[in-house]
Amino acid sequence: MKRTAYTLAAALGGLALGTLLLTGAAYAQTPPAPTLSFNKADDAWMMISTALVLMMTVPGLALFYGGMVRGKNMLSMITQVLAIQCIVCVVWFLWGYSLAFTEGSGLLAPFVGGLSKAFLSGVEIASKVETFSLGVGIHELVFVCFQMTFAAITTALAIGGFAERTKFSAIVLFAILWPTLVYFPIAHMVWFWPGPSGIATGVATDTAGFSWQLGALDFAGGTVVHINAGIAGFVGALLLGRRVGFGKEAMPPHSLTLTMVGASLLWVGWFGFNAGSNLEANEYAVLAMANTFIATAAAGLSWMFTEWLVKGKPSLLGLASGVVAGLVAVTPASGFGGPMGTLVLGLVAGIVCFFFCTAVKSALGYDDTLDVFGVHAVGGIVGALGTGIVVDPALGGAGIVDYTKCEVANGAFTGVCGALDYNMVSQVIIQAKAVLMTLAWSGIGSFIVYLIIGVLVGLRVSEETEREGLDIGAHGERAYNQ
Amino acid sequence: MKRTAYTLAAALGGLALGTLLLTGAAYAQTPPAPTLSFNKADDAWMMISTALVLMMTVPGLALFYGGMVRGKNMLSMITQVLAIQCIVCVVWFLWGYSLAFTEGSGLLAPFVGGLSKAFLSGVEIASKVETFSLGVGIHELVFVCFQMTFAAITTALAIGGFAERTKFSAIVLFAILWPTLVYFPIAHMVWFWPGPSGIATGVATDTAGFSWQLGALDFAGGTVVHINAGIAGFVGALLLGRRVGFGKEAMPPHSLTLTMVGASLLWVGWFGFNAGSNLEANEYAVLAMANTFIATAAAGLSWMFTEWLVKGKPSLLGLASGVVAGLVAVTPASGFGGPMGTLVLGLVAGIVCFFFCTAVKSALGYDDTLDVFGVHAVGGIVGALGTGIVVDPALGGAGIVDYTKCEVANGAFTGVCGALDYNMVSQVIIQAKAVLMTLAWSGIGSFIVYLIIGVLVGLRVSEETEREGLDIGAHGERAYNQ
Amino acid sequence: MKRTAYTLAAALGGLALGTLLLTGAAYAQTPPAPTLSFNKADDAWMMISTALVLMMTVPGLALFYGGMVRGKNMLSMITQVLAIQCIVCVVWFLWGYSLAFTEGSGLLAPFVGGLSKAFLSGVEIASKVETFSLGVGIHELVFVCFQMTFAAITTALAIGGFAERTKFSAIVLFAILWPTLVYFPIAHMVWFWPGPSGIATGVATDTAGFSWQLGALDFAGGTVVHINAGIAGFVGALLLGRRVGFGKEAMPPHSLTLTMVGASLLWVGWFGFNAGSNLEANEYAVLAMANTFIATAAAGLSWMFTEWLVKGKPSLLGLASGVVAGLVAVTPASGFGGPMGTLVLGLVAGIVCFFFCTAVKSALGYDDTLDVFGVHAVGGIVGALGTGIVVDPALGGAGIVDYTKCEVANGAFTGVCGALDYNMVSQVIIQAKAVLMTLAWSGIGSFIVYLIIGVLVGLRVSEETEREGLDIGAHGERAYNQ
Amino acid sequence: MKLVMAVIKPFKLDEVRQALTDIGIQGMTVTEVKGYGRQKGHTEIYRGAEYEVTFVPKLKIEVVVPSASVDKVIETISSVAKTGQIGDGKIFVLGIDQSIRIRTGETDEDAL
Amino acid sequence: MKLVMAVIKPFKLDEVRQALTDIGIQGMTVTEVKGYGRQKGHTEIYRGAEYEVTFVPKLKIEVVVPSASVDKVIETISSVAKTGQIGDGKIFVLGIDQSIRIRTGETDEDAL
Amino acid sequence: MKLVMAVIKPFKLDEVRQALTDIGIQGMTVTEVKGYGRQKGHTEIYRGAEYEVTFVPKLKIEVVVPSASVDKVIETISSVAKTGQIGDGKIFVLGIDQSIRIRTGETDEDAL
Ligand SMILES: Nc1ncnc2c1ncn2[C@@H]1O[C@H](COP(=O)(O)OP(=O)(O)O)[C@@H](O)[C@H]1O
Ligand SMILES: Nc1ncnc2c1ncn2[C@@H]1O[C@H](COP(=O)(O)OP(=O)(O)O)[C@@H](O)[C@H]1O
Ligand SMILES: Nc1ncnc2c1ncn2[C@@H]1O[C@H](COP(=O)(O)OP(=O)(O)O)[C@@H](O)[C@H]1O
Repeated sequence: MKRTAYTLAAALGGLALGTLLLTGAAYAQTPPAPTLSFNKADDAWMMISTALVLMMTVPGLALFYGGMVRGKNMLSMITQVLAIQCIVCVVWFLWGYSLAFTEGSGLLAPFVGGLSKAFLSGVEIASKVETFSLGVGIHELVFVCFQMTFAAITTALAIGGFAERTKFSAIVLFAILWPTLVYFPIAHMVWFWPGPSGIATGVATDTAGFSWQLGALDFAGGTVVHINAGIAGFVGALLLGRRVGFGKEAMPPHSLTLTMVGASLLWVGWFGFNAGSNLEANEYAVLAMANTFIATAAAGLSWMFTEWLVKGKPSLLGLASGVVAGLVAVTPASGFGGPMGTLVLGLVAGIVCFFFCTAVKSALGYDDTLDVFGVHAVGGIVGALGTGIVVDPALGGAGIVDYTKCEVANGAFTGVCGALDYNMVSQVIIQAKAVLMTLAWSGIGSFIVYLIIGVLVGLRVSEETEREGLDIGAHGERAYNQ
Repeated sequence: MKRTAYTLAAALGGLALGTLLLTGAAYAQTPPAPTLSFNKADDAWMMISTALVLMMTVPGLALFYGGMVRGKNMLSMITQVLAIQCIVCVVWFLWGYSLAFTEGSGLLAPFVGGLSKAFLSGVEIASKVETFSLGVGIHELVFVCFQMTFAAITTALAIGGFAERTKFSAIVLFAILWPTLVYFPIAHMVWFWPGPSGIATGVATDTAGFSWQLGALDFAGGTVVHINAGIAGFVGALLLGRRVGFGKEAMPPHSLTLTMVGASLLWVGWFGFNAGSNLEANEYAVLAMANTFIATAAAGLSWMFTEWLVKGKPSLLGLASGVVAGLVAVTPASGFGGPMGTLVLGLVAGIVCFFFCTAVKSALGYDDTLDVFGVHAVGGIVGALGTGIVVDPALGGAGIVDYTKCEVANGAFTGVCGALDYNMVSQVIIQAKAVLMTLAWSGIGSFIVYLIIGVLVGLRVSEETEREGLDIGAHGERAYNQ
Repeated sequence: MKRTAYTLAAALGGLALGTLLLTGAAYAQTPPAPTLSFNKADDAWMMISTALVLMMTVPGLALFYGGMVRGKNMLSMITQVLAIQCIVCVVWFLWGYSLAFTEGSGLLAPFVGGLSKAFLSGVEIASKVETFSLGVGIHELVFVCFQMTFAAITTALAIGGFAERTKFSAIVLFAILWPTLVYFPIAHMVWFWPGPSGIATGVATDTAGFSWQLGALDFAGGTVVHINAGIAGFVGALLLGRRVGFGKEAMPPHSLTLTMVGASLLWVGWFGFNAGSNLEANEYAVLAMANTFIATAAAGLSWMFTEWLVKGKPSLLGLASGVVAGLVAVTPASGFGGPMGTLVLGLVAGIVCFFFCTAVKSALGYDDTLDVFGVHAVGGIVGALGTGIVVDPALGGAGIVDYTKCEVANGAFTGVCGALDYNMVSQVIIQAKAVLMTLAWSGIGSFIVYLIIGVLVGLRVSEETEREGLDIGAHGERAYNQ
Repeated sequence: MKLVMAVIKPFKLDEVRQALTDIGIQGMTVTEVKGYGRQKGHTEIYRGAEYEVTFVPKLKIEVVVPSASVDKVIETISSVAKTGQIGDGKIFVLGIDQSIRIRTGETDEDAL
Repeated sequence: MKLVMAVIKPFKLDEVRQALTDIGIQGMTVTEVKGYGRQKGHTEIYRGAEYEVTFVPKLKIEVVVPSASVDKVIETISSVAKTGQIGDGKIFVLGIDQSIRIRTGETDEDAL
Repeated sequence: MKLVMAVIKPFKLDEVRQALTDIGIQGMTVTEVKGYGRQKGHTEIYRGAEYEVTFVPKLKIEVVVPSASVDKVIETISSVAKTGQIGDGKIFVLGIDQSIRIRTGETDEDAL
């Protein structure tokens, strides 16, 4: 890549970022908060969910990814994941939360929030945010923390595409720029809405997030987290090019033991991710848990049996990959589908992702080190579209909640909400639109981010460092001594 | 073993299974559900407990077991555990929950449930099940998930008896057949009952589980999980025979580091297992937690100090095994005993299990690879009988709850329940009967399962594969590359 | 060291211990308990917090520490941690809880409790203790368990100072004596108080803990846990002397992978530690969580970037150490500070601890194996003093709660409590006094404990065992086989 | 003196060591190695990427013995390490000029 | 017969093995070793403790060949293992007195 | 040229390497090995199963030197690696026919 091309693009990117931040800052304003009832069980549930999602990233994802790289890059892999967790946490508290979860302004409003809550200004100890139940609140700081863990894991997922060859300084910059330009906007598009009280009282929804306005369903982040990370990783893999020796030398995972531990912790933590996304400890959270069990188990098995048939042996990496593919696919559907529907969704996801990680990948020859495209983007797309199907009450799904029909008594959510009429075909089309929007924003945004980083510090380590391993080269340490 | 013998037995077994399923299906019916109050804290507690029990299996048990096998079988061990988790999950959702927790019919009713809830039919998002408190409910789907994790870990525990020599296809079949023929019935026998409302309103209890009708106490699964898995593993160890080189070649654990991590995660997760078995976040859950701490610590120390005295050195494997033995022994007693009583129970369990895993095992010469008999069956029996002792209020136990005397106000459980008169001797005898029932059903049922598998795919890998290691032989992968 | 010196000191120490226990036993009495309201969500939150803190110790700390030692001492390290967890658990149930959390008598009352609750006598299934909210209770047994995990981890932290050279028998004695002479008293000094009801009704506070009477703030144990463990480890490091080959032979961590996993689990578990220390699932717990995120991330980054600048490369061990330093520093401040204040506290802690673990340590030449002084004592002091600053409402802190002004309705905590006037300078001075008290008691008390152990069994292994490794030498096992 | 260098199947080590001790050999040095030969390796597949693993794990035993003992040593190793299947391994003999025992400074056959 | 013992850079193993197979060599034994030489190691820092790591990872290949093939083998290894950068490694040749194939008892060149 | 092959206690490596460098040796190759000899191993017990571990960890150093330097090298290793306790190890000397430096093609003493 040419440095000059980089410079130009970076300048443009910087400009865009600046504008975006400024316009957000200038006009952002939030509607008066409704009085919200509060149940300690919800705060307890959200705190533990938040801790679980942290555990998904460190040590979960660090081990899942780390186990798959070669021993000489192990330390670098887990350092990158831990550093990303730290950096995104700080960035989120400083401006990320505000960009994602406050109202933006002007034409950009459906795409990104403002800076009214930058530095958590206005987020008091007693502040609450509304859940999906009319008039029910949880404390805002736990929502801030919970959502932070999503931003962190998404960023960490993305780097799997270009593992074993990227400069640490590039990763540091990536952890600042990518969430800002890509993740926070997409989170805003999907999850920023007026809340049940807003809907019930008929406030204007034209500043709500773009995908939300479309009517797209994404319970826990299929588009925001998985398709997004998958595309970002894929674009990075293409831009950085293949690893030295790719296709010629054997590059077996250095420890499938650790990969299995990582996959297991991802599964355990994913209950915080999916059931926690309900923001309340009620029957929808329970539904999300049940779906997160059955779809995951089904996808693990469908990948394993498919591989057994096609390749002759059932492998651990296959089973573990299937488990993750199932988790990815069920994410957007978890609070909406019924268990038998998501079981089928999981079966499909396992097979489709297997196909992409083996046949498609070797046919095209790209070097997406840890298959973030084949598992997260593909699994995410299967899940996003499938959500449109399994949510159908006719298939045992929960339907789409009509927030003007939820009852609350004594501050507690009293029963199942009313449901809107459901049209599967039109919902699947809406889902497809949301997927396309994510593909486009993430693809272009990530590309810009890599250009900027390329200009500022360069993306790739020297061939010598790559041969010797990033552990010694970038960190002066080895993961193992003896 | 002869193939012909297998074939016959399998045919019979298959027939029995078919009948059992059919009869169950034909007559199953459930009484009208009482109106249950609901507290979000209970759902929150049960969700996190469920996640904790999943963590016990993956990665907990996978590491505890995996660390003890040789490096060449590590990947196979953890693949088996993860695959079992997935398979049992699917089986449970399809027919297991129904067989365990619905009313059966005819003579079999006390032994196995029916198929009325197969495919979770009738389990709605809003469905609730009653806890042990009169009129208090939790959402049924979380109960389904919680109990699923028990079925999965029990199945995974059992395979420790014949680790390092079993075909993967045999393990897959085992994960389908064994729960169906052995675990679901035993769970039904111990835990299927009319609930506090049923008792309080005096419904007939003649279709309740066999052990429950006996009056046996098993808070969190001492018989259902541990004795059951222990016997199943033991029978498997005997049927498959010793590993190649057993007694001649050194077979040291390849990573006691991982075994220690596994034991630790088992301990952490066991709070979900034991305190979660209370189904509510109240003082009995808290009591279960306290007992799960003190008995475990005591058993770890008593094993360690006994070994120090007898063998000259206190070992990590001994300490970790003692910890697990303590967890096993306290399981049935956890919500019933007082801390000082379970402390003694733990001390006894550590010593007895040490004795069985060392002296008895080497005297008899069987090759129970991971001591599932010495730790789980023996520890489970110590615990089951000990429960009859420590539950005694005279020894600080909680006594036996009289469900007609629990008070509920505003939908919340208001205080300690009334207690029935307690007779220690007769309770210990009842406990012994429940143990014998478990030994018999699990022993015979497991035997039949192995016969069926033997006929269908065979149980044991070739000697060559065993020498080379199951990782390469069965999965075409290695756990570690450098 | 001379045996005779030891003998004398041990005799004195034993005498002191005896007296202390006896006087405590003779006069202890507790005021009549107020009627407390109860919310299941609090019990649920405290149970899960307790499990999380257990996970911090095993496997968290075991791996964090174990990864840093050489392979030949790995098994010994993790055995020590697990054994300490077991021993301290038993000791706590037998007499520790009573010494820490009952009223003492006479002149010693502000320094140590009595024996009225030894063997948990009087701790019934239904017993409750008051939280920090007026009239709100949780069940006492979960408080007993929660606090036990603190005693255990503190003891385990301390041994990092003299890892890789201490006899296992010495560790066993340490786990009994040190908590008794050092930890229980310091916990009593900081955390034993009459509770909100006591304050609101104006009971005498002259038997409350010494540091509490000073007015020192320590939300989750900065002094009790970290400074205390740090000093104890440091004194041990000095008394035992350097490891054979220290400064001459390379002693790289045998697995930074495991150290990273340990640091991650410490972070995850620390939400139980910090947010759990609030004893209730309300907005202060949520605040503690937010602070535990931001300060930790900030400290990890500040250590990493400082090292990058000073040493040329950002290391994983540096990043992970910074994360732990941040967790340590934010501990006393977690429920009091505002996120922007604790962010700065974290940044400072990362840099100061880096400086102590590198420059100061190599200048002075002591062999504090795992930097328990540089991270825990130093980080703890930064945190304790910093708490006096960040608690200031002018800096976004929560101020000091005025317990006579908390409102409770329907048994639930209804809002933010009133706050006392805040004077930062005088609070920092109070904090410094509490730090000095901890330094003195822990330093002297630990010294006495080491003398006693030295007399009874000796502290250090033979040079030969040290060379061969403690795994084989003390436990007859190796952590890894192949 | 001669250096007898034998490449054998790993699980045969204990038997070989025992047999050598029985014929009076008091020392040897063992190294984990990877062997390439007629014995085929296996294929490993990681998410679609197939690797032909051509090397198989072996152990290399090195024993320095007085020239007179060489035949007995070869015979002993041969008979004990043999399974009759491909991959049993090889024995090579090399000449040794000097031997020294570091602890005592003894040399040549005294040093063995 | 000769024992050709080559110390090479690890990532060259597969190419070298292939090249040797191509010239008819049917067996070899490989050991992971640490090399010290002109190629410098690196510095590792663990919380302020700096270690000079002077050894670099290498692979040692041992091939026993008929004396006649020695030159070809040396040439093959030399050309394939060469990158031109410091640390490419060495080849040493030692004499071999005897060879035995354990499985069959064949000796000398038949045993290779 | 000669190949000096020394088996030593692992913790002596750095000192030996330093001492050899001091007398002008510029290269060596080190292998982790397990030694069997007079130095006894230890017993390991895993849940009642006792294993006699007869092998102890050692390092094998291989240095190829001009024949003239052999004595100095032996002396150096001997004196530095000695602790006086059983298990200090052995030094064996073998003849070398040829040496080649892969990078440059230099041969024999030039290649060391
Ligand atoms: N020419 C050789 N030089 C060095 N080592 C060899 C040679 N040939 C074989 N070996 C070693 O001997 C081992 C066994 O040889 P192999 O051809 O597989 O079976 P067999 O011993 O039955 O002939 C190989 O794995 C390799 O380590
Ligand atoms: N005299 C020697 N004896 C044994 N091995 C040697 C000797 N000299 C070098 N080696 C081995 O050869 C490797 C490469 O040598 P080095 O001096 O680094 O580079 P080059 O091969 O380019 O001269 C060393 O790492 C070491 O393993
Ligand atoms: N005959 C031998 N051939 C090869 N290696 C030997 C021989 N004898 C001893 N060794 C090696 O030397 C090491 C030290 O020998 P040992 O008998 O334990 O003590 P010492 O060196 O004091 O005589 C052994 O562990 C082994 O690796």
